[in-house]
Amino acid sequence: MDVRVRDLGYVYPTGVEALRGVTLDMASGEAVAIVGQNGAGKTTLVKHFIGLLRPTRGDVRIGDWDTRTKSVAQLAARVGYVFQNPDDQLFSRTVGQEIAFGPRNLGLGESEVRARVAAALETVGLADQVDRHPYDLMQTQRKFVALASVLALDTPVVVLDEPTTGQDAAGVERIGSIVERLQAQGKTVIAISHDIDFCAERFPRVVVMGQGRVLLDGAAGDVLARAEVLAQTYVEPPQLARLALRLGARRAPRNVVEFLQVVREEVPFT
Amino acid sequence: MLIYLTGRSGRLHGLNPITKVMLTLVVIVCGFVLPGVWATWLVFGSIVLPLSLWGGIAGPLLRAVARITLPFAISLFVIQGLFFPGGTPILSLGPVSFKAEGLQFALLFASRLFLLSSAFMLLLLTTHPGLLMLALVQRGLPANLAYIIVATLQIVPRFQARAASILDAQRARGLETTGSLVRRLRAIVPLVGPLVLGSLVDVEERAIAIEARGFSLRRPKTSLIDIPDSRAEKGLRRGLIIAPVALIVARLAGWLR
Amino acid sequence: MIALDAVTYTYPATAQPALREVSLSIPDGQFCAVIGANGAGKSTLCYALSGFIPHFFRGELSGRIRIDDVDTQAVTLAELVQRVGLVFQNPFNQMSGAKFTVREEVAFGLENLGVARAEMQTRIARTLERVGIADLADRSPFALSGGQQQRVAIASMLAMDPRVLVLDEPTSQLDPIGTREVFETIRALIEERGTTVVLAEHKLEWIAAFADRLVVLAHGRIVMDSSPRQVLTAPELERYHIGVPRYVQAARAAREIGLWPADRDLPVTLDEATEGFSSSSSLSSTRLDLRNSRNSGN
Amino acid sequence: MSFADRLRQDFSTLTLVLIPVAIAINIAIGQLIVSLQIPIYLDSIGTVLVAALAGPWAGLATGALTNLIWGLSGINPAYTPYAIVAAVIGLLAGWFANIGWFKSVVKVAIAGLITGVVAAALSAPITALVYGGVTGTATDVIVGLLQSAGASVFGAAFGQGLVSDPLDKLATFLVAWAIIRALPMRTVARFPRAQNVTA
Repeated sequence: MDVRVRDLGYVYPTGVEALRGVTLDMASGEAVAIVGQNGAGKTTLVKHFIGLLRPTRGDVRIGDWDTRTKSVAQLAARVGYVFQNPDDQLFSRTVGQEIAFGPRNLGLGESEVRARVAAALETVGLADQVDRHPYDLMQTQRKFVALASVLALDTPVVVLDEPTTGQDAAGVERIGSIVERLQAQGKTVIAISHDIDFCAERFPRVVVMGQGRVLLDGAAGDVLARAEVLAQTYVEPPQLARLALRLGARRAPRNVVEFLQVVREEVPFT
Repeated sequence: MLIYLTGRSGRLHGLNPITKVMLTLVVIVCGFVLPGVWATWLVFGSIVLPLSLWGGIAGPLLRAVARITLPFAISLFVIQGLFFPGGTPILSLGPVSFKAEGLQFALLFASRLFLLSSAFMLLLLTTHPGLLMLALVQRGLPANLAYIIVATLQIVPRFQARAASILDAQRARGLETTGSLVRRLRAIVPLVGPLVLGSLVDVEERAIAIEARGFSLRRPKTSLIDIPDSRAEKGLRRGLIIAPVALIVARLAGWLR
Repeated sequence: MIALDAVTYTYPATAQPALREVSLSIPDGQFCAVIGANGAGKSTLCYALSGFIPHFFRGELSGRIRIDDVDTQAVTLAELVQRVGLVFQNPFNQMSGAKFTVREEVAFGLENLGVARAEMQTRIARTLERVGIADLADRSPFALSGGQQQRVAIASMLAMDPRVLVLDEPTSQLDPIGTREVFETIRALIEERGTTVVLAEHKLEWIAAFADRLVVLAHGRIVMDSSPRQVLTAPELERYHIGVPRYVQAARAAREIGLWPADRDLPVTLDEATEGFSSSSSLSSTRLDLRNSRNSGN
Repeated sequence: MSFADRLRQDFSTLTLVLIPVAIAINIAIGQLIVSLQIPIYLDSIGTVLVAALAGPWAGLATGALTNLIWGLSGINPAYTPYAIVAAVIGLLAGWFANIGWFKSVVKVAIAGLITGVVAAALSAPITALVYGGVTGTATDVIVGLLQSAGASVFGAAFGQGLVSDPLDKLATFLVAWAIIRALPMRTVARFPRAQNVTA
C-alpha cells in the first residue's frame, strides 16, 4: 500500500518544530530506511503514519485514507508499528496471548487469531516459546515478541523503530530476512535505524533526515556515498562504503559483493 | 514531580529546611489548638501570608491551597450545612434546610483545612525535597527512608512519561481508549499492565545499580552538600518550640475556650 | 589482576549452567573484550566478575573468582564494589534515583564510601572532566540522553576509583554518537589510569580498534581467547554466530579473486583495509586520496 | 530469627528499590481512577504488593510513605493525615500473606474485606476530626444521609467508610494478587517473602 507524505509540518505542543515540510512517497513492495541523528524528526514522521500525531500542516495518506480522518485503531488495520522498547507493550502472561492481543482488537475470529499467532511466532523464530512468560525471555527476544505481535496484524504497511538494538549477529540477520520477506509479499516496509550497516544491506532505498527535513532520498548506493551530507546529521557511511570511498569510489557498495564490483570498476588495479 | 519553585528570590528558600518544617508544625498546632474560626485566620494572616509574600510565592501558594481545599469546602458546606445533627434552620430548601450550627461547623473545618494546607505549601514550595531529606537525615532520619522518598519523587514523573509511550504502543495495536465506559474499563489492563510489570521487573536491575555504588556498605555516610545553619536560625527554632507548647498547656489548663 | 579458575555457575531454578569451566586471567591495565551470541554467558560473566554472582543472584557457583588475590566469595558485595565497578546496558536503570543533579549522582557512591566532602569535590570534578560531561554537572540525571546518562553511569563508577571496570554492553541502546563517546571514554581511561577493563560488546568494528584482547563465549564456555586480530580473522569465528567484521569478509572474498594479496594478513580496521586494498592498486592517485582522507574516520 | 534480623532481611536493597515503585503505582493508579470517575480509590495496590512480597513491616512503611508523598509532591496533601490507615493496611496485608492467605483467590478476597472494615474504623476519627466528616468526593452524599438519619459526625464518617472501604480493599487485594500472578516467577523469587505468594 502506498504511503504519501505531502509537505508535512509538525510542531509539538511544547513549541518544538520537529518537521519542517517533509514530502515522501513510498510504494507497495518498497523497503525504506530512514536515518539521521536523534531529534532529526524520524520518529515524529512515522508516528504520523498511524495517526499517533496529527499534521500541523500538510497531509499523510495511507492508500486512499487521509490519516486526519481516521482513528489510530482504524489505521492500525493498515499500518503495523513496532516500537523500539518492547516493554512498553507487554502485559500478558504468555507470549501467545501477547501476540493475540492485536488481532483480537481487529475483531478477527478465534481460529484466525490462532493461525496468525502461530505464523508470526514461526517468522520470528519463537514458535517453541509460545507458552513462556514474556519477561522470562531476554530483552532481545522480547523485541521479537513485539515484532511478532505486529506481524500478526498482517498490515500492508510495516514500520520498525530501531529493530536491531541489542541484537546479536543472528538476530540482525533474522530481522533482515523478515524485512526482505515482507517486501517480497508486497508490503511497504519502513525502518528507522542507527545501524547504518543494517540499513545499507537490507534496504534498497534510504532517506536521510536532519532538523525536520529530508536531506537525501534515493537508492542506498547513491545516498550513502554522500558522506558530507550524512555528516550534517551525524551519520557515517556504512563500513564497506567508507572503505570504498577512501579507495576513490563514487558509489557506496551495500554489501561485500557490491564492494568487490565497485572496487573492480571504479578503483584501478594492476 | 516537584512543586518546589526555583528562581524565586526570597530568603525563605535559603532557610534551613528544619526551620521551615518546625514553622509548618507550629502553624498546624496553633490552628488546631486555638479555638474558633478567627484564630485560624489570625495565624494565616500573621504568619503564613507574610512569609509567603516575603518568599515571593504568595500567588502559587494561594492557587495550590484553593485547589486542595475547594472540594472539601463545598462538601462541608453542603453536607454539614444541610445535615448537621440538630441545629437552627436559617434557610429552607424544600424538604431540607441550612442550619446555623452546621454552617459554623463547616466554616471552622474549611478554615482549618485552609490553614493546614497553606502551611504545608509554604514548606513545599520553598524547600527542595532533596535538601529537606538531607537535613532530616542529618538529624537522625534513617538514610534508607530518605532514599525511598527521594526515589519516589523521581519515579512518578518517569511513570507519567512511560504511560504516554505505552498508550501509543497499545493504540498502535488497535486498542480503543475512548468511547463507552466498558471500552475504557477494558483498556485499563493493557495500559496499566506494561507499566506495572515493567517497573517491577526493572527493580532487580536498579537494585544492582545502587549496590554497585556501595549502597549497603555499613559505615558512616558523608554528604556532598552542606546545609547552612546560622546561629540566628538555631535560636529561632528554640523559640518556635515554645509557642505550641505554651498553647497546648493553656488549652489543657482551660485558659482558652 | 583478575583470575577465574574453573568457574561454573548455575542461576537459581534453572537446569543448565550459564558459565561452564571458565578459566580466565586478566592482567592489570588490560582492555579485554568479550563477545558471544545473546545468551552465551556474557552478562553472567560480568556479574561474576563484579561479585553479584553469587552474592546477589545466589545460585550455584563452583571454582574460584579472585580480584587481586581476594576471593570474591569470601568477602561481602559491599567490599567488592570498591575494587570492581559495573556498568550495564540500560542507562536509565543505572541512575540511583536518590539524586537530583549529575554532580550529586556521581557523589552517591562516594557518600556511601564515606569519602570526605573536600576529597569528594575534587574527585567529582576530575571524573566529570575525564568523561567529558563537566557541562552537565547541574542537570538532572533524568533529563539527559541515553549516551549522556551512560557516561554519568561510567563517571559514577570511576569516581569510586575501582581498579577494574566491567561494562556489559554499555553501547547497545546508544546511537553512533553515544557509542563513540563511550568507547573514547574507555580508551582515555586506560591510557590515563591503567584501569583494567572488561567489556562485553557486539560491535566488532569498535572492539577491533580498541581492545587488547578478545574472548569469545559460546554456551557458557570460552571458545576463543586471543588478540582481536587473531580472533576476528580466524575461520572458525563464523561458528559462534557473532558475525564476521565486514573488512574481514571483504578481504577474504577479494583474496579469492586476487584483489587482496594472498600473503597479507586480513584487515580488522578501516585503516588496515584501506592500506591493504591500495597496496594492490597501481594508481598513485588512489594513494593520494588515501593520504588526504587519512584523518577522517577511525 | 530475631526481629532485627527479620527486619534487615525484609528491607533488603531490592525491597528498598521496590517500595518507591510501589508508591508510584499507588499514586498512578489512584490518579487514573479519579480521572475515570470510578467511585472507589484503588490507591493502595502497591502497598498490598509490597506487603505480600516483603512482609508486613515493608507494607506498613509503603502505606505510610505513600500518604506522605501524596502531600510532599503537592498532588494531594489532604491524604497525608490518613497515613496511619495506609500503614495499617500494609501491615494487615502482610500478616494475611504470612498466614498463607495470598495463595488462594477466595482468601485474598476475605483478607481484603476484613482490611476494608478495619480501614473504615480507623479512617472515621480522622475524617471527623480533620475534615469535619467529609471527604470531598461523591460518597459524601452518604454522610449527609446518615447524619440526617440521626448519626453523629463520627458515626456518619464510619458509615461512609463502611460503604466504600471494604469494596475498595477487596478490589485492591484482588488486583494486587493478579499482578503477582502476572509477574514472572524469576522476579517474584527474588523478594524476601516470596514463599508467601508462591504455592
